[in-house]
Amino acid sequence: MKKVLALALALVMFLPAFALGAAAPVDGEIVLGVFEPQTGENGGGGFQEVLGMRYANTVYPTVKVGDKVYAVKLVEADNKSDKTEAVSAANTLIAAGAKIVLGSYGSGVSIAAGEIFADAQVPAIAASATNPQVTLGNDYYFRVCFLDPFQGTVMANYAIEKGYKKAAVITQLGDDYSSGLGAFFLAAYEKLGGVIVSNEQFQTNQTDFKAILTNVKAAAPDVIFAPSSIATAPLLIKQARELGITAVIAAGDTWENGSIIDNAGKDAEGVVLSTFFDEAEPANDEAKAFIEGFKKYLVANNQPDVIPAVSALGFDAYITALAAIEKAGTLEGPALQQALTQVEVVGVTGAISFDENGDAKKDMAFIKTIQDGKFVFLQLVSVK
Amino acid sequence: MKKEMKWLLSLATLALVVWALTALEGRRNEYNMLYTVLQKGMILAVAAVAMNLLNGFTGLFSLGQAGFMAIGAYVTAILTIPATKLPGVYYISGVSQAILSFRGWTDSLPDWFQTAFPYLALIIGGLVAALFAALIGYPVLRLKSDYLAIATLGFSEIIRAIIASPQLNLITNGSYGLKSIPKLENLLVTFLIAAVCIAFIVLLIRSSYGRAFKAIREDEVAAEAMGINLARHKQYSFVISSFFTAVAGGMLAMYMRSIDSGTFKIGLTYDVLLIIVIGGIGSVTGSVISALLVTAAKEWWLRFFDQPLVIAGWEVPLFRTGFRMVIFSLLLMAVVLFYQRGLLGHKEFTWNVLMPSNWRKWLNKKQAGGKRHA
Amino acid sequence: MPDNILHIENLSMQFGGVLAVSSLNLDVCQDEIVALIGPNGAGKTTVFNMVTGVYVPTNGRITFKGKTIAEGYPESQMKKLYAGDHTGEYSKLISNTPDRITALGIARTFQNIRLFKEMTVFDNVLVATHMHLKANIFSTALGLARAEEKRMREETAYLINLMGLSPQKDELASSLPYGKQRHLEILRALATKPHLLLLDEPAAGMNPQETDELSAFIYRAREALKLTVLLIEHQMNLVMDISDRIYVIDFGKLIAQGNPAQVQDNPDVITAYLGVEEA
Amino acid sequence: MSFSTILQHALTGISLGGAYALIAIGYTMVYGILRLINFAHGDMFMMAGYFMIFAMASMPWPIAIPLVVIATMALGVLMERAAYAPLRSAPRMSIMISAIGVSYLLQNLATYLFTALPRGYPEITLLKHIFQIGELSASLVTFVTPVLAILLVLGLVYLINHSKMGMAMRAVSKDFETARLMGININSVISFTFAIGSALAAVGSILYFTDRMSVTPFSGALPGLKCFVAAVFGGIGSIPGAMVGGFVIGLTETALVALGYSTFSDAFTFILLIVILLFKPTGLFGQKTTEKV
Repeated sequence: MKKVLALALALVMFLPAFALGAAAPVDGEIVLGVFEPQTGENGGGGFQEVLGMRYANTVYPTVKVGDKVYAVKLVEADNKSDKTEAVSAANTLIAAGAKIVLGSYGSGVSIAAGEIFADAQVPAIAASATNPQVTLGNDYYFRVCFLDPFQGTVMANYAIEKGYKKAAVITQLGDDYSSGLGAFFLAAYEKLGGVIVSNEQFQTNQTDFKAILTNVKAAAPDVIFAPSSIATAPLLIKQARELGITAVIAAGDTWENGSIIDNAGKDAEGVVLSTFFDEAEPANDEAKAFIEGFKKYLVANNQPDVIPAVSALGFDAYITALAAIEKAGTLEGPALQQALTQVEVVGVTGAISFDENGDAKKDMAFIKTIQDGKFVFLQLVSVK
Repeated sequence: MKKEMKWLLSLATLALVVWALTALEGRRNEYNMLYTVLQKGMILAVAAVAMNLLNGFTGLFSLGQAGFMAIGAYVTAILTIPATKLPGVYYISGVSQAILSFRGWTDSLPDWFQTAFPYLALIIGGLVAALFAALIGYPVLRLKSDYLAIATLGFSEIIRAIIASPQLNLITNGSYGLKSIPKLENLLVTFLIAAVCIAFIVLLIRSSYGRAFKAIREDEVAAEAMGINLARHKQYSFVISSFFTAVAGGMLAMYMRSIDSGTFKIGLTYDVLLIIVIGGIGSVTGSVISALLVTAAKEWWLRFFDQPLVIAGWEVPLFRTGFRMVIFSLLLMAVVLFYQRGLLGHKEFTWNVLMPSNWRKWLNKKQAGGKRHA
Repeated sequence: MPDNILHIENLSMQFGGVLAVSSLNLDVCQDEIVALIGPNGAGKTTVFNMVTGVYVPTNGRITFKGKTIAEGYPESQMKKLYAGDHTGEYSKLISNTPDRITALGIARTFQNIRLFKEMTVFDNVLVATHMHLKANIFSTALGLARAEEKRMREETAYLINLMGLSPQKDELASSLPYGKQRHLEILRALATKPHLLLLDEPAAGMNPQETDELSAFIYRAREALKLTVLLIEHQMNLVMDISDRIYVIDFGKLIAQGNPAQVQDNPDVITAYLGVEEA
Repeated sequence: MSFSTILQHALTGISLGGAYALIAIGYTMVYGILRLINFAHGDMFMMAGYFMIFAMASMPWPIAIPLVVIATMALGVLMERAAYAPLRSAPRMSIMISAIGVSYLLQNLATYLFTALPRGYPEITLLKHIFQIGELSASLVTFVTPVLAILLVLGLVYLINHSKMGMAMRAVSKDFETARLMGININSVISFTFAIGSALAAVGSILYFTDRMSVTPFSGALPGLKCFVAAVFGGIGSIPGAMVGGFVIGLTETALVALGYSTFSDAFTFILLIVILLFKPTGLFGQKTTEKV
């Protein structure tokens, strides 16, 4: 009997193939995949990005393809900030019939899933994945934010300007974003004549940074550049202060997240970071409208009414996708991919058009610091 | 049931499967989920059967699977990533000249070689893993059950650390992982490779050596007294199992297209363990069936556990991210505690299943029912 | 003795402070059935374990067909003071793993039956022929050694038939009745083609009728396969019934030897058994 | 590396070692009695972390700590009763799989209930009080951990050598069956063992997490395995051994990270394990047991 059961179930595996039926959109609905981490170490940031997309979906619920109007449906798949999970998540989205995929927060998962989207000829638009590898050598991956080489240079410039001569770099092993950004900062900083006095790595899920911080302390840097997930950030900051390290702690875009202030408390004061967007300086009317509308949306979803940059990028990724669909006038993957290469959009984070790699041509970054438990705009840096 | 009848049934099934697979191939995008489940399931089936050879048939409780899969995956990946893409993959620290020139050479070889090379790479990966197995097997296999388990588990963690270490950036790309790994041509090929691997293991188990393995599982002292050289036979089982585990790892790399050391955490070993426990420790067919079922359930059928479920406006409680895995762990515990033989226990699936007489036998046995263990 | 195939001299085994076997001398000749008896804990099984390579003797030498298969001397392995005598006579440390011993032609059974429970009767015996397999693992797996496999199966079938177990050959070993399990274990030992067979309490826990079957069984085996047998046994009727010579040990020391009649009325033996022994 | 830096590292290592020691004892006791690697022990430790978070949310630490310890003990005993007791007679492999299953379950359960995002660990201001001694700087917990570990071990050793229950435990660990025949209630002894082990794990977790400030569903797994290695290193079944093992591993691990081999900090532990198993399988203080044929 047991065996019969086994056999039956084994056969069931095949049945869905003939039950599923054709997935072509006839009911005037098209699917956009949301490929974001909603759990795991990047769960927090991922969720903020998703909020931006959901909001965009409420603002622009439909899209014109040729002369037909389709309702846009967002299908979300959680990649758990894990490269292995990312592959299954990507497959789920393709199975769900996504025409274009948005995301992900965290470069590692985007890189991991890139090939899958390319195979299925489903274009993907990353919102805040800043690692070059996401789009490099993958025609189907685009991104609406700036890249780490740029971000690294920005922070290096800032550090030098401020007269920080000695820097320590702390990066997370196995995390493309952290290791990559760290490496780019290091290169730029040394090119600008700075000295890297200490270069430390820690492992994913490591929560005790005393040992590496002790080394950093011994090297006595002026600034510590520690790009990492918002999960590790507060621990790093607090333990650094606990060891009596007084150097300025700087990082990249991921750190613009309230949870850091909540968890690190007063230790977080003076942290410096670069980011994509600042609600104090709307780039254009689209941005103004977005800031107003989205603040309400945040409150409605009982979130703090501070607009995270990644939400803005999520919004931009969504409208870029729509623009591409309208431009292409069809839902065929290759056509959409072509359309994306030429599309030009006025996004809330500035004008968006893609270069040959599929990266948005952006050359502006906002530098912020934490002051009295708030993110405060410091300056606008642009590097040519 | 008649022999011819069985042959007929087997052939029919084979034909059906081949047909289904080719049919599926054409319409991949429509049935993407089924496609990926079958592919991944089959790959895990190889790993599961290999683990079963060791744990189920030789009675060596090893938890090194993830480590050997990692070796296989990385060797295969490094050998098959197109030379042109290598610089892009090793974008931070650059790629070792040795690899670059070697790959340049392989890419310059004629087409027939290019088509054969990925499979060759799988085998090479297996051989490398087998070598490692031989090296650590000699000392480690002397250990008793749970010490062996923890030692092999440790080994797989060591492998992972070595792979992720910045010192090896030029070869394994350290913490950045490898991508643009060519994919397995199609489903049929995947099944074919899996079938070959599993077939060999089955033949081995049925051979005199297989019997010796079982003897060791049943009673080491007696086995040794029957003139079976424990050290050598354990070594055989360990090395061969590792070889196929690594092949599975290589296939996994080709299926995922991008890997990093994180892919090969202890969790991966536990996933394979879950499969053989459910399928029945000591049953090959059990492992294969349960590999497909578990993968399907995990990736597909039970996904809805992770999404909030609303029936007629009423939101069902409990349903949110992570629920699926809770269900799975409960399932595992249930099998371990109440159903230790798993799907098939020591037995194998045969067409006799279809004979009512066997059901009756089975029922009677249930009534007699003393619980026995795999 | 001229044609002795097993020769044990001054054999001692010391566990910690306990001298389990103390300078034991013992010989087994071709085609003999020799019994080793004594009260529980007299050290009989320890002797078996030393012969079969499970333990390395603390002192003394074991030769099989003129070849030394085990030799030890106190200094080589124990820090603690050695309580036995004949020290300094031996200086070599020779030991073989059990499988080597079996390969040399000594097979054994166990006091507490050690069958391969989850395997069929046939496979239990068949697996014992594995040691004679020449072909390597790959050619065997790929079925290139069919001839050998066939031969092994024939031998197995022959043995099972000889000992009348064929009706149960496809049952699981664990499902056999107790007596049959004992038979099967002996059968399995025979499949390794031994010259010398060590039986450790083959009749333990058997009723008289089963015991008779057993002695008949042992006889048949010996006749059919030109066996020499050394057995440990408590059931005196069996011992007296089948053995040509008997060694009696107590507290690891040899207290008497000779043919059944001689041993039976040896006063030391009687004292050793009375009060101490329940069998 | 300047002297003060080395000292700072030493401090970190010792306090880490203290926490490890407390967990390792749990392993060594359970193994001593059941001959079972309680794979889930590390996850008990993780659970204790979450208990603390919730306890501290609503009550001051003097009440919270004993509560957490008790809750963890309860969980430990429950686990034993539910997952191990039914398998007393089952083959070794089934029991180990069951142990792995429990660990798998606890991790997934935690992920489900508390999400995989790290939870900030409540601060016990007293323990967090920071000392500045010249170059050195460390919080009180850094000093408390090793001291507490040693005290608890001494207490435990006394308990085992001088109490009735302790004697029973030693009896059971020597020979299961005989102990049962001697009228010792095996199950209660085992439960007691698990209770003690879990209690120590709870204390260990409080010290460990206070030092690290956050808990994730997986923060138990690796420390767990390391502490098992510590137990093996010290000689499985020997409590002082487990403690020594804990400190050794804590210190070496810190040293490795300090020298920039953080990738190998975990791997090293297992290398140590394999080396130990090969050259001195009984560990530092363990005694040999021979299998009867």
